[in-house]
Amino acid sequence: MTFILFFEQLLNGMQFGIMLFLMSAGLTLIFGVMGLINLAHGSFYMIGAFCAALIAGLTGSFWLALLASLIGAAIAGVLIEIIIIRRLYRRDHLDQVLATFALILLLSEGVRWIFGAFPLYLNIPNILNGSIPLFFDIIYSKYRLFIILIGFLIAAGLYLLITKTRLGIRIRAGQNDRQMISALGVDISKLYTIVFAIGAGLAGLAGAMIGAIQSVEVGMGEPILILAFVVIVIGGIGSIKGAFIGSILVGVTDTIGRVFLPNFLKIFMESANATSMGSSIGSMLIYILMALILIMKPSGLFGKN
Amino acid sequence: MKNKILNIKNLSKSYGAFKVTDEIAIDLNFNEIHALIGPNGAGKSTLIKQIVGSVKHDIGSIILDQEDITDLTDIERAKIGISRTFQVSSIIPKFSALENIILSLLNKSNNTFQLFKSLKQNRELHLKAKKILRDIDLDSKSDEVASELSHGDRRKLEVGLALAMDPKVFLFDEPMAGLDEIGTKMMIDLFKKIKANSPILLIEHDMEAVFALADRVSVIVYGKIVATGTVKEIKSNKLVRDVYLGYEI
Amino acid sequence: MKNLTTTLAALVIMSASSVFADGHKVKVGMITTLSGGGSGLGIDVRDGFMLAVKDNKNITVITKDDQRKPDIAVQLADKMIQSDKVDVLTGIIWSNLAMAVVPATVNQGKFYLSPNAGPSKLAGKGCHKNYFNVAWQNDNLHEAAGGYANSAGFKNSFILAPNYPAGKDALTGYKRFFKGKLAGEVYTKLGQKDYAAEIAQIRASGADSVFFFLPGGMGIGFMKQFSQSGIKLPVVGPAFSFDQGILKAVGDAALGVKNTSQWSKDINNAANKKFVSEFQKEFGRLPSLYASQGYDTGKLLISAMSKAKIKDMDKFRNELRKADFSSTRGKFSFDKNHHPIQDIYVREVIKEGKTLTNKIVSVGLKDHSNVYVSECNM
Amino acid sequence: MISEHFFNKWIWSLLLIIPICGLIFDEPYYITLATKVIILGIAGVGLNLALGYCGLISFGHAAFFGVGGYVTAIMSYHAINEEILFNWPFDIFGSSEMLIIWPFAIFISSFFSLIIGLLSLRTSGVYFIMITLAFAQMLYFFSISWPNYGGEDGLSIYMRNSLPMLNTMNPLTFYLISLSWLLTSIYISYKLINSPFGMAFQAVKQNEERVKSVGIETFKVKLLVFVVSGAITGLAGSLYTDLNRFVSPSVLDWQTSGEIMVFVILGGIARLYGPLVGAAFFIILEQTLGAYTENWQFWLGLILILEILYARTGIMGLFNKKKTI
Repeated sequence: MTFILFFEQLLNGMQFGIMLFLMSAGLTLIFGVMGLINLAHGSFYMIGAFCAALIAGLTGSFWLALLASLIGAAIAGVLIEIIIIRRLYRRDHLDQVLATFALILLLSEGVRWIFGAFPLYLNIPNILNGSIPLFFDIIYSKYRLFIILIGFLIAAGLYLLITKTRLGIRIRAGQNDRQMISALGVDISKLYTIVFAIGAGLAGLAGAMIGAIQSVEVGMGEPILILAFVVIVIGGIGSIKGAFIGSILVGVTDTIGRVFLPNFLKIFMESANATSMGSSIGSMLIYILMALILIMKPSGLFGKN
Repeated sequence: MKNKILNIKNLSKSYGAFKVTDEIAIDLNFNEIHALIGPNGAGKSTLIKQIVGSVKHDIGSIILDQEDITDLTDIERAKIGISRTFQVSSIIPKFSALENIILSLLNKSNNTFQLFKSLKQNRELHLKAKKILRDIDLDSKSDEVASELSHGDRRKLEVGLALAMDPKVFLFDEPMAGLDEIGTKMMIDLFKKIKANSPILLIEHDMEAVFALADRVSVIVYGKIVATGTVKEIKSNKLVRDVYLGYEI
Repeated sequence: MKNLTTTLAALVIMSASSVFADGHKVKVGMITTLSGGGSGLGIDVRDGFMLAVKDNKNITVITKDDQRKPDIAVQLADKMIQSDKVDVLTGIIWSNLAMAVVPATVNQGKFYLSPNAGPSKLAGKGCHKNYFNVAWQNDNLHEAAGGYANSAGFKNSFILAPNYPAGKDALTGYKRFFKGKLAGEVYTKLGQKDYAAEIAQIRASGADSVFFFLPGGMGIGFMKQFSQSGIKLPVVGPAFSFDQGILKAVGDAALGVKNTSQWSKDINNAANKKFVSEFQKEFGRLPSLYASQGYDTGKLLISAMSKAKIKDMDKFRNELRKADFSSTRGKFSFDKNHHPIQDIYVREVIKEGKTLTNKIVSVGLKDHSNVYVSECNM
Repeated sequence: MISEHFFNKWIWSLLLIIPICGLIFDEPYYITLATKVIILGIAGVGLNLALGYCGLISFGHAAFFGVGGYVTAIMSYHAINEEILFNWPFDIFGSSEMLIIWPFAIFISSFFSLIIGLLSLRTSGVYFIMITLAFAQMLYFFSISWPNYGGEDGLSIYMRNSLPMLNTMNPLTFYLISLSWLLTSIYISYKLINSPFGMAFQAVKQNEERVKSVGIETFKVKLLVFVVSGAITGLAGSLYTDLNRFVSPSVLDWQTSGEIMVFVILGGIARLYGPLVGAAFFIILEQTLGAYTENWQFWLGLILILEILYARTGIMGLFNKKKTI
């Protein structure tokens, strides 16, 4: 196992983590500000990817497609927030889990109705195709570097938004004390709609960026949704910082574990068993990580008690 | 020392630089009502929380009936014999008044893990609970759902929950807040009656009640006990007068 | 009350009519995946089958969606056998659903014709006289890929598949025929879509070729990412990741990839030409591998019906075993364990105008059967 | 207004009428379908104890359903193949006798709920929801990639396990077996919620802090409820394997957890018959919508959302306005 391979896998883990962050940032914001558990967050990931595939098909431009994913998912977010979600803020977690579970069924099947059952085509632009050499003979995919870059830019943007802008102040106030901000005369339902739209838009963008290298299909959002939940629970629900660190942690653990566990086990057992056993444990690894962290810190790494 | 049921030494707790309780020493004799007074935010409720164990103190020790309970959890302390009321009524909202009291009886009667015996047929628990409801003057409302009781009745139910535990000491956090005259009178009589069995550490803003009830009074300010003494001593203490400027003592 | 009597009367007549029905009629239960992930495959099998039996008045088909859930599939099979009184079941796409439905069906004395899944257990020890597979034994296409790798001169393959039984069968099948060394053997998580880690391993492994079996969305992701990585190794795989329904989503990344299949739309025989043109006319899209399998299943059923009554199970079974129908694949017969003996082709992904599709480049394995025949006591 | 008590009688008459109708009209499938409703209802009765009565929102009950199901299939599989199940600490053989399988399924799913409960109950709120989900996911991925018992393909046992003197393959017989387990599990729940212990765990749902302060060890209370809940759901899993003569990782899927939750809430939480009514409603919706459209999940989602937004008390709540805990 060479250093180069290890470093490349670290980068892969980072890239995966950054994508998870785009999903989990919205999820954790929505929970922090509105107190809502949104299982349907993965549906915005899917909606974003489908919007992108649609626009890419019509215009041929990847960049317009990315923009469409952000806007399309945000608009879907606004509509769904106004029609359904805002009636759930005052409900207990149970109602929220169930209503958003139902929303997954509705949105997935709705998208399938419109776009059909086969996966759609979405690909990356030529300019990002291929790999470039980094230092130490490491060759790395341009597109994945692009994803890492965009992810960090968005993380920085979110940080500025929350610490430096009026909207950010209101969001933080909302996280600390819901009564207070309505007392301050902030139009709270507008604030909630905006926060929800931001979350949905980010998820949609993630869906389009990932859809371009994976596949754009119905049901693509749920696996990543569960991972995003793992992330925000590890990081501490409501904490953007926690979501960021949790994302990277989950991304790197998953990637590194998947690759190195089978090799590690080969020291102890014969090769075929090690490969099979290693990938079995590898697929359970992040859940084991989450359970361990919660057992030691029941409110996650950066959660309020 | 033998005559002290509860003895607290050097109890301190701080959040960062802010000391909520600062080297508090306070004790409770048998047959006694010891009142704790002080302005809002002085640390009275935090002290109660530390004694019952729901907030962990930093240093200091708590001795209950010759036994060091400093390292016990809140539930273990409650089982051994510390019972409390909450400053803001804390009851089981969808249970009736009677059921609330029965819940509180479960621990002493060792019934918590009776899985298949019908509760309705447990006459003993019902009789005990009825008696306590009479003591707190709620027997006429025993079947009313707790969340629909009036504020005063909920305060009484709080005290009833504490009584049902038959503890070694009571910690009452403003039990008379919001009670009418008749209610207050009932409480005063009740407290006088029960202190012989289990002494009371009483936090109360109603000074008339405090002076009518307390055998000793401690004054707490900014997390420190500034004076302890009989009602008479406290009334004449200059420091206390300064602190309670505006209060009529 | 009057309503109830009428309903009762109607029911009596209905059940009576099924008893006295013409012995040439056959009721088919089709359980396939029509909603949720992978429904594209089920829809193709159904459409292919329906196209084959369209003009046959003696066949009634009841179609139900299994949602790709094995428990639902078994319950539907029970319903069709117990309530609808079907004679033949078909339609299952996935091996894990087949493992649930096939035993339940044949144990209740009904025929099962598999249009897609062919798990090894049902070909070997678990074979049954009433179970016929019209598609392939699961290992077949992978074995052909291994055979092709030899003839292409590959010496050092990197192979990967998801960590589940069909994935293990795939790699075993490839290794059974491939004579070179393995540069790496990786099992990925089922449902995994990101293969950055595996592609990095491929790059570092020094392999001269890549074989993969990643059905559905997994394969789309792998092919795109592999092509973007700039690694210029030849790729081989079974047809599943390069078939008509999915090629559009993979895009140009698939161009030039060799894949193995028992069917291709350019197989030159009359039955196939008729099938391709009729399918296009009927459904407005190019047929897929799955559609051809559904179609062949329908034609097989019709061939047996024309010679035997379904109530005479032994005779009907014999007629099925003869496989006396013109398959879209050309030569087709059943081996002793009721799995196909057929040619497996090597295809290449090409572009016809703007549409991605496949053309045959060679025959990978001729008259190929499967290794489980000897384990089957029938 | 029909009272809940009256409604419950209706439920019981229906449970007896349905199989008779199935026999008369020679539609054994409807008996099988009703059996499915009953088994899923049992799973819901199990979850209802933890979720409805004790406020433990478990998003991982598929774990226990699946463990019960796998125990059943594995024991039966070893009996069919005449292989030994364990040879340590002593030889244990498989069995295809339900009377032997049930205690094992119950015991092993309680063991899993004990371990998962011990670790999960340290957390609360959303964290509890998610950690229970995480444990179920662990088992799910394990079952997929563990080759011995079929992995993703699942495990087929061909014939239902047997009970002395009964033909369990007969739909009606198996229906009645399941029905008696439903009766038993509802009876156990009824006894529990009316016992002193039941008072304690229902109080925990409403005000845990208060329950602690009266000296009740709430952790133990919650753990015990969780274990009983897991055991009942595990038994349902065992019956479900026998219903299908098959088990596969899909029973451990997170959507299974979600669906069991849907039964409980659709029917009305903390109501004895709620989960059964919820399961019945769900299956009927699935069957009738599925007959009309391939996109039935769209309409199912819509109906569920409307139900949660506008009929919060669940179906049982429509018949009884009395508040539950």
